[in-house]
Amino acid sequence: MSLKSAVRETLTGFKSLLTGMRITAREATKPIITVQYPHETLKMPDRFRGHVQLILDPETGKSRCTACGLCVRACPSDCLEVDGIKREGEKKKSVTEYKLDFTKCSLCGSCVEACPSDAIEYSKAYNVVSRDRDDFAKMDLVKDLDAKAKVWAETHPTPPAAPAPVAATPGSPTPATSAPAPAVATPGSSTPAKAAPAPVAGRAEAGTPGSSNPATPPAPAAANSPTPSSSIANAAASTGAAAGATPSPQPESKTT
Amino acid sequence: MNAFPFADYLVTAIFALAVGLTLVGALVAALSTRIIRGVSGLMICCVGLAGLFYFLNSPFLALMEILIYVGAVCVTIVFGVMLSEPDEPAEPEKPGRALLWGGTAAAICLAVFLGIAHLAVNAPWATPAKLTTDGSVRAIGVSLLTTYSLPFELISVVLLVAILGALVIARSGRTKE
Amino acid sequence: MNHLHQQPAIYLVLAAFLLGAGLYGLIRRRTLIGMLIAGELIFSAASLNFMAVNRFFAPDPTVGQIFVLFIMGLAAAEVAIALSIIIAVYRNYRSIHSTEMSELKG
Amino acid sequence: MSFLALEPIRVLLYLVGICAFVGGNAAYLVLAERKGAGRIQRRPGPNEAGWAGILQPLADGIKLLAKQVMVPPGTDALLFRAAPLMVMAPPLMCLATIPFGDTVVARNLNIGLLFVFSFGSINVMALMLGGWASRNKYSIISAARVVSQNVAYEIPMLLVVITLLMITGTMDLNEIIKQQAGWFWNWNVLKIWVNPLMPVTFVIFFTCMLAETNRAPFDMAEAESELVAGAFTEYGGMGFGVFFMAEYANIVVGCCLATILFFGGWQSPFGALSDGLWGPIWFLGKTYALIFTVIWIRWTFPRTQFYSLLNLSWKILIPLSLFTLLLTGAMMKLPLLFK
Repeated sequence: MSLKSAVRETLTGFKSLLTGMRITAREATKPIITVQYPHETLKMPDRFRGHVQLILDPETGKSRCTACGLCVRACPSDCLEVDGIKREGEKKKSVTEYKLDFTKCSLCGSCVEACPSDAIEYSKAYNVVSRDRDDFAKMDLVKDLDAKAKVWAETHPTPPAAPAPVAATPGSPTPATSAPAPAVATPGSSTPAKAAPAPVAGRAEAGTPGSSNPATPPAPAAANSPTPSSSIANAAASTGAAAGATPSPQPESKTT
Repeated sequence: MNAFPFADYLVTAIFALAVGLTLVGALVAALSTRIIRGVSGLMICCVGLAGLFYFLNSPFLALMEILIYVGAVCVTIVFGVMLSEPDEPAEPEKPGRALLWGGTAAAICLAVFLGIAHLAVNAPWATPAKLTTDGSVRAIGVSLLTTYSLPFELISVVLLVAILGALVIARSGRTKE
Repeated sequence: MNHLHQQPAIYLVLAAFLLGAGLYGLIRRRTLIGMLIAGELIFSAASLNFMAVNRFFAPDPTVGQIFVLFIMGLAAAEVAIALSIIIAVYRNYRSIHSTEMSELKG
Repeated sequence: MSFLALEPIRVLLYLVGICAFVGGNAAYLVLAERKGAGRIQRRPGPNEAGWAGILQPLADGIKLLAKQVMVPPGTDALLFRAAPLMVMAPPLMCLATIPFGDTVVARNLNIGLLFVFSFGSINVMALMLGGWASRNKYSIISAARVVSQNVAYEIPMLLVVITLLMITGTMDLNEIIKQQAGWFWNWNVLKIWVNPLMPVTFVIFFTCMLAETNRAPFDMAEAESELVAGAFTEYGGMGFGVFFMAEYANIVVGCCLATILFFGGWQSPFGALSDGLWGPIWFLGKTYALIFTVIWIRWTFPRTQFYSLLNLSWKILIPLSLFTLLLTGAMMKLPLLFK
């Protein structure tokens, strides 16, 4: 290494060091871009494929599912179980049982495509956690829907005459889910784990009572819920405020 | 300083600490079985010596002692220890033989120690009537560059030769492999 | 002169002790590095002696300090050389025990 | 009041103050480091404990204190326990001679500069002993790196300091500061009429300081990606905590020294307002500015490789510092020729 090249190398090296320091200084003055996870979560994009969930019809506050069974037939992994009954005064059957075995589901989406009445969709729940395997092996989608319907009913104090009693008291057609439903719909009021053994959306400890739909997890997750109408969004916000008050453990933040 | 009632005790205690560190360090350096402990002993001994140098009116030498012995010599020795892993013991000596040789060595060293200590204590030391310099750092510097400039230069040559020699010797061992 | 740290005898006896300890280590140590450490102890004994005599009995208290400085410089050089020799020996013999270096041909 | 005027009491009070200063600094510099790293990487850093993470050091400290100090089997237990104590002592000793203000100094020595360097050199020994006593490959490699790095960078650092000693003519730290009184161009770093390479000298000093304190981009001794945690791989709990504190305490000492030697210590940049309480304010302000530069550098540059680290010292810094030394000597003595 000749003296001249050594000097030149030293000078250019020093200059590059200063350039690097200038860049980091500039970056340091820009706003923060990371998401503070337990306090805020990412909004999932529209095409995000979570597990399947039943759609709540914003007009009626009920599911559009007619228990036709096409989704069951379309499913390549055999992870759906659907049952329904024909009620008085209704043309079509309505769903009473819709179980998803999420442990087998490959999120292929055949069921959503096969559905003739647009009754199912992908949920936006991306951080589904549970300590219990059964929470995923037997995801009760009807129960989630009922929880959503309860919220929907609360925000519609004067609903149309016909669907109101059905939505508010789904006791007679769905006896299985009527008892836990009120407890589910008021998060933080009673012991959520016992009342609702259904899958827990969001963090298991976050005090979100059993419901895998994104409307009942705490505030950040509520922002992710699909918003077919403003009423649902309001409902989500109101439950989110209630659920958000439950204590959530602080994450361990580490550097380096 | 005299206003402080315990000043004398404090000074004496610090002096005792320095003496104690020197003694303990020397013992550890000479007697410990593990080399790394020996180096630690040497280090403790040097810290104690630095304290003694401070009491001997030479804070400059005290700091140089720490800088050179602790910061350079001991570090180099530990480095050597790392490179040559001397802690694996060779075949142990027979106990009788060890006792014999250890006893002989201890006796010789004790004799040397007692003899020199006796000489040192009983020698007719003459305290000088008047000091010619104050022994400050400035005086040391002036002497180094006037009266003792030749040894000073020689030391630098010795150090240079030592560096080069160390490089050559350590390198030749490597190429042989 | 009633202070403990102004008694030259303490320093001189301590220096003698360092010399004794160094000698013992030099005899009894079985590894080269151990002998080196013992050698450093002897150097320290000499330094302490110089300093004590310099402080109490020398008309010019600069000379002893300069000699101790030279001792330190020599000790540093000695350690550098000795360690390089030790490392070279270790490379040849895979050991630095003084009893195992019995060959004359390197 | 007369009791406070006594020298031993005063020194004792100062030492207590220095311990508190080092402890507080070590704790909050860790936080500042993490916050700074966060800002540079555009994330907030620790922000959960207390307001904006202000209690994070407390939480970390409690966590470390609550942990058991384990001595792994096969280690040299005595040395293993002694190393953390040894590593903490030098920075505390060094700070005793650092003048924070004209009169705010525990013990001003007329060879204060030598004092700082001699005690600073113990640090290497402590890291080595800790690494060796751990009986762990990574620790030993790290210890070997610490030594070769420190030996390599001690040389240019001392050469630079000798250059400064030639200019100042004293090793008294307070005296060095007093010589830099007046406007900021009297600071040693800008005294280009004494030596046109003074800024370069400062850069050499600062680089060496980074290497001596094992800071990135020269933190080869604790390169996490290769050596786990370097010399303190086997340490847990407060043993590790003390090593960590000592690292930051060393940075504080190094930056204090750079402030004194190059930036006029407690002197204000414009000649006035450097007495009384203003002295420590200026001093700490400059010191913290340097410390934040150190943090900034750490989060800007990737770790160097070991051979380029040594090349930098032996092939660039040492010749350069020798050259500045020579130039300073020549510029100081040239006027004598024309007398």
